[in-house]
Amino acid sequence: MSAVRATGSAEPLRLLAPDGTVAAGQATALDDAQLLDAWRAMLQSRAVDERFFSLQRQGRLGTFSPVAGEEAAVVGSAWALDPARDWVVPQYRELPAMLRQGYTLARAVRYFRGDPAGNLMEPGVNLLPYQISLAAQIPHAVGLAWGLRHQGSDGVVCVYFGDGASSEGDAHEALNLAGVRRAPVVFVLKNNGWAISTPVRRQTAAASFAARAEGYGMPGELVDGNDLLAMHDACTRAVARARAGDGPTLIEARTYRMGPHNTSDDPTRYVDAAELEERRAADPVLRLRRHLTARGLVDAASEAELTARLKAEVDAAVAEAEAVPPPGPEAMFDHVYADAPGRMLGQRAAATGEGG
Amino acid sequence: MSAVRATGSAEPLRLLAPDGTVAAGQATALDDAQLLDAWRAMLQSRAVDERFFSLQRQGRLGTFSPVAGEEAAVVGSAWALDPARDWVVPQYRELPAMLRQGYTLARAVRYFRGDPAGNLMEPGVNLLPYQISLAAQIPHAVGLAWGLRHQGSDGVVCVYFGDGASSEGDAHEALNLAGVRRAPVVFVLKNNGWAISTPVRRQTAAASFAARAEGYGMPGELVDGNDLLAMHDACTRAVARARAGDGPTLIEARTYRMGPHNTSDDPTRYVDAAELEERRAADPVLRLRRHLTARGLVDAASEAELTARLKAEVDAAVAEAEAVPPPGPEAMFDHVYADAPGRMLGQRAAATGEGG
Amino acid sequence: MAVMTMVEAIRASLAAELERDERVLVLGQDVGVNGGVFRATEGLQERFGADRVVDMPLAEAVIVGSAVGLACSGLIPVAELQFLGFGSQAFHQIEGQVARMRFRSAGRYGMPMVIRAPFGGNVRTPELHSDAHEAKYAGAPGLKVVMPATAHDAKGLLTAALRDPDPVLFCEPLRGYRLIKDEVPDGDYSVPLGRARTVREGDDVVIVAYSAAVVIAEKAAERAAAEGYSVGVLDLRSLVPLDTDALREAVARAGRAIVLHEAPLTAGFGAELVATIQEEAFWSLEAPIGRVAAYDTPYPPGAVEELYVPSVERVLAAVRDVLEA
Amino acid sequence: MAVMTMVEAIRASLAAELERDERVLVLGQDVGVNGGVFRATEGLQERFGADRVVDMPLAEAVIVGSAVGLACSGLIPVAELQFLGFGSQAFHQIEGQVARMRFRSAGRYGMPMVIRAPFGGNVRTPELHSDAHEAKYAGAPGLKVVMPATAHDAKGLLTAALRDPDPVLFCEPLRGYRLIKDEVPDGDYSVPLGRARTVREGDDVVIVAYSAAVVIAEKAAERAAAEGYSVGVLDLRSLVPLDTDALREAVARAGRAIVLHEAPLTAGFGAELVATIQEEAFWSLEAPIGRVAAYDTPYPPGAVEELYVPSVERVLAAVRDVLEA
Ligand SMILES: Cc1ncc(C[n+]2csc(CCOP(=O)(O)OP(=O)(O)O)c2C)c(N)n1
Ligand SMILES: Cc1ncc(C[n+]2csc(CCOP(=O)(O)OP(=O)(O)O)c2C)c(N)n1
Ligand SMILES: [Mg+2]
Ligand SMILES: [Mg+2]
Repeated sequence: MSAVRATGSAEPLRLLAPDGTVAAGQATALDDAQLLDAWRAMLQSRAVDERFFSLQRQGRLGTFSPVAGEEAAVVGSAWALDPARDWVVPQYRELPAMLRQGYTLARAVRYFRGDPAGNLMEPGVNLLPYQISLAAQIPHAVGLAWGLRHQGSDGVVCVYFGDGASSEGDAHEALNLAGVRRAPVVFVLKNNGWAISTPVRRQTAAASFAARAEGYGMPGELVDGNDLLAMHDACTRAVARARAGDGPTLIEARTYRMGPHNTSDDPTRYVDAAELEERRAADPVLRLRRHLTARGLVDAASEAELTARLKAEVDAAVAEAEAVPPPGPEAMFDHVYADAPGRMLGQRAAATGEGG
Repeated sequence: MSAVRATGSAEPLRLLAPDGTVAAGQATALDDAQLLDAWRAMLQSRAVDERFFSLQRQGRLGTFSPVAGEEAAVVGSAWALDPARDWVVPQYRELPAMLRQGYTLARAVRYFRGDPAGNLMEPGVNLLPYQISLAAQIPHAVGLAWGLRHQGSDGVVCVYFGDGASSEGDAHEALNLAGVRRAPVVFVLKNNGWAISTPVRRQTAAASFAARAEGYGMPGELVDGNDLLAMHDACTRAVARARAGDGPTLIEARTYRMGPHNTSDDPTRYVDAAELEERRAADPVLRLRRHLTARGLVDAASEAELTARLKAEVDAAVAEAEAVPPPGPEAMFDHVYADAPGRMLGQRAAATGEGG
Repeated sequence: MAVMTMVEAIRASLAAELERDERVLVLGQDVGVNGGVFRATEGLQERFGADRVVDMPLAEAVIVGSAVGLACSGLIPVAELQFLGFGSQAFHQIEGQVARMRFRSAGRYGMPMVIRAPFGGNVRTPELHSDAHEAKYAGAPGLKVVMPATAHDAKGLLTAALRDPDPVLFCEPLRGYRLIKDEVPDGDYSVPLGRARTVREGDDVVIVAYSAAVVIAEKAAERAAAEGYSVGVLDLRSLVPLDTDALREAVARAGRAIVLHEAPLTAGFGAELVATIQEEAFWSLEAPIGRVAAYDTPYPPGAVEELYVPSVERVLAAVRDVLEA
Repeated sequence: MAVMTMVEAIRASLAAELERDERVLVLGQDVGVNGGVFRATEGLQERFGADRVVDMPLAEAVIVGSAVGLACSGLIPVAELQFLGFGSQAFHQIEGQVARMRFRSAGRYGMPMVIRAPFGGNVRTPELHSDAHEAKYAGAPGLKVVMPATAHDAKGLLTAALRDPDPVLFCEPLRGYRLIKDEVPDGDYSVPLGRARTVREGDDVVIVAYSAAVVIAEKAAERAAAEGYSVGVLDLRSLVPLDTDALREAVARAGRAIVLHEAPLTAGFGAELVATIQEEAFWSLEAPIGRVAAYDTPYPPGAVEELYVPSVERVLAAVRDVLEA
């Protein structure tokens, strides 16, 4: 594990070279089984992306934002958490982290089918729902971490947000409060180069987002977000610090959104083809495959077998979700209040055709 | 003039020592006449504070926030501007800067008397009105600076905000946009130790607010806000940079609010008496007096004469404002719209007793 | 029973719930050592510690937003907005997050929290401090909106709000903090949300109001009584839930109604009340329902604010108009 | 004259004003190279340059807040909110700053600006994208609120808004961007703010609507006509200013009215319309005014949104109710 690095270091932390070799003197905190589990999660994410995209095209799913390109950033960070006591607060492009916490693929399919129950995190699953209002989740994460600590838990909260979301006032207010309260939060800012069509240089003039950390009195670290090991390393240290009561950390995962923003987006309007080509060469899946192949942990046959299994799992989840009867009108009214106003109950009765 | 200093320097820039001597090798950019003008403005501010406070106690003025303790921070920065082309965007505790831009004392009295016309900046006065919604003025300043530049002006915008306001999302969004657009803005963050009763350590965990600048890709400078010369120096350099098209600067003026937050506040509830004593010893007026006395520019007699004249000016402004007839009901309706909806005009007619 | 001011009643409720339920946490600007700029939280930090009565950075969105997270962790946060007008800085968190978190999470994350916020005019505050934004929040499904008019109700409704499983915006009238005084029971009690209070019965016209405007309504009713009219006053106490039964009954009895609030007329909650009344009691109506509200202008500076906030005279004029219609 | 979709009409108005008045500036998220997520600004950056059609950071408060400053500098900013629902992030800037700057500065700083924002349902967007918040802005004195229902009006009203000395919130129906198509004059024209459009006359009941709901109202009116009823449709076009004359006349003629919108019922703008109608035309009313609106719940996920957004059937049911009352 690398030592704590200076805040605002200009070069991203990298443990795994593009050719899949680990830099001399660097050990991996993940053992073989963990590495293979992370590998599985990354391939699963790719399988989900492909399947969901085609389901959307068939009209069987609503708008969906693929993860492709950011698997190492999401998996590397999430695998540094202990799902039994740590929490994930997602934006909307971190399904692998949500699944690790205990959310299920079938629920995800329901969510993207527009079923209100798709956003249900079962009791015991330490996870907040998808967040569509960008950056609004970051204050929640800080309050959650503060509340856990207040109640004597040593749980840590890992919150994800994008380079775009970082420009929102909520991001600032939350980072600042976390500093003041030394809340046990790991802020994972996934800088994937884009907020829809807006490039990072229109989002910030700073050399890095990690440089913001100093202004909040917390350590900041710039990490190669396509490097599973570096992401895991930086987050493991940040989790340890938070757990020990030493407060929050801001991690900038520098990665790249290899696909469209979502199923409605046409990136050819604004992404330079040559740039995309270059960035695709840095695909985190390729890099991890090289590493695991060199370590003798995977080969083409095992990968093909795994991919087939993952696809079958996705298909099973889709089938399970599609077998659920579509929600009825009561789904609009349930869970709006615990103790609902009479007027809304009257509307429910009218909409469901039940006596009020 | 001191050289450009490293962003995030831990020690505040200081040119004028507490004993009133100028550090060896430092020259003053302000000539004698300018120094005396700044001195006048600082004493005027003190006179206004006292008079307005007693007027408020007599029920002749509404809530008022005194400037005491922050005169060097406000005057030092404002005197780095050219009122003919540069702009000031205030919070509410920067009356000396507003007056330099061309706002009048009589208007200020009217403002604090609750007269809507008190907030009128005459045409040609490069100034936005008082801002009560904390930090909301900061985006305005950035847009204003951007707009000036867009139209070919070389004007610079100086925006003031407090340590408290710095925690608002608007502060972040505005600083960030200024960086991205290289807008000609000088951000003067007056860290006066308090946001009402909230001490700075509950506002931020960072070593300085100036440290935030790097995260916005702009220079940041920590300045002794009780040092007129240092404030003027830092702002002069920031104005020059902005004017030259090199973008914004964040200046943290470290100063101290020597009085209550405003006329309704009772600081004895939360300010430690010993701390206050210590901070009062660093009064910027004392420091400048020592300096000007040593330079032979002022003495007790000239100060007494000046103070008497300034008090008379304040009295004249109060008399002028009190001679203005109180606003009538039409004051509620005028200037809400340029082209008002019929409904509001009907309300105006009813309220003023005029035919609709 | 003791006579208390409204701010004392609020403080008493907060103290009692902090004492009773260790999940309750108070957070806001200047709520700690300073005891709140209106002293609503005076002495609470001393008594319950800085971990339970927490001074926050000057940032409304994260005051409310972190309360969402605190609630997810199992606590019951009481977030104070220093003024309701600055709730606008947190509008996206209140309307988009607090109000919807239970629904968004299909029931997993309820939001048992209270957002306290003073508002209302004629106390010579600077701009934006007096703004009455209740209608904007009443239109945020998932939220409840409570607006007490007496010290008794302030304590009882706040206690109910603190124990309610849903998020409550609790609006406190600045003008009433010290001016409104009445008998408040000593012990534990709560006033249920959604039950209006009949302040006085009326056969000619009923004035429907809430918060400090109830005091104006009462004075106008007394003055009208002196002129020989029987004017009822209904204090709604909460806008969501809304006591439509009480509205219907009061209007059925009087046949005429006036709705009254301090917010500007257009799109104010008075519009909702008129719409509800005409839905519930159209056939009882003998005249158009009168609306008395502030003008459709921003809350003005102090020298003219008394002309802006609905006065007893304006209410009386409306009473005469409605009776003569 | 050419048939255009609403989004084409909006683009045409923006292009013409950018061409005509160099003070006009367009700013927002993804408005540049991408031409806006709905292509409303397609081609504008190419034509007018990146200095006049500006991609902004993802921060609504500073998109609106910097527009305030741009206006102070003498420009006419057109700020795009990617969705009206995310206007909540800028609520304090819109309601507290844009709307009040002229008043606050005693007339010195007018705010000639337009804030464009799409909204509205049944297009399967994720949460918060479809929210109809118009009433919250109609209750912000100093602001005008415009909601076109046709391509013709979208162009004409946007042109009027761009030339108006006051700030205008211009709400565009997502569902209508491509589905609403009609004849749009080629040249320069504007539709004055505050004049409603009589879509069809009606003797039995009039449906008052705005934006895409007008299409629903028209369909319902046609269906009702088939049942033998004469149902009028009034398209308000703008909520502030409100055409009370047109409301009064339409209701005087029909004697019965229904107000219709996509926002939830409680505290929606329909309440204001009911209140206004009963003030203006009480003695013409033969039945309670019907309100058809979304339910008092958050805008729900896609699988149930068609049950949520008022449908032709629900409007028809209201027509029958009102006629039978
Ligand atoms: C407050 C808010 N404003 C605007 C949007 C519309 N929007 C959805 S995704 C997106 C870009 C997000 O960029 P980023 O945070 O970098 O996340 P990424 O999509 O790259 O993962 C925008 C502007 C939104 N969802 N929320
Ligand atoms: C958005 C907003 N929230 C809260 C307030 C209430 N308030 C008025 S002044 C103040 C403290 C301001 O502190 P700071 O920005 O440091 O300025 P200072 O008073 O120290 O000059 C507060 C909380 C406000 N005016 N605006
Ligand atoms: Mg991104
Ligand atoms: Mg301060």
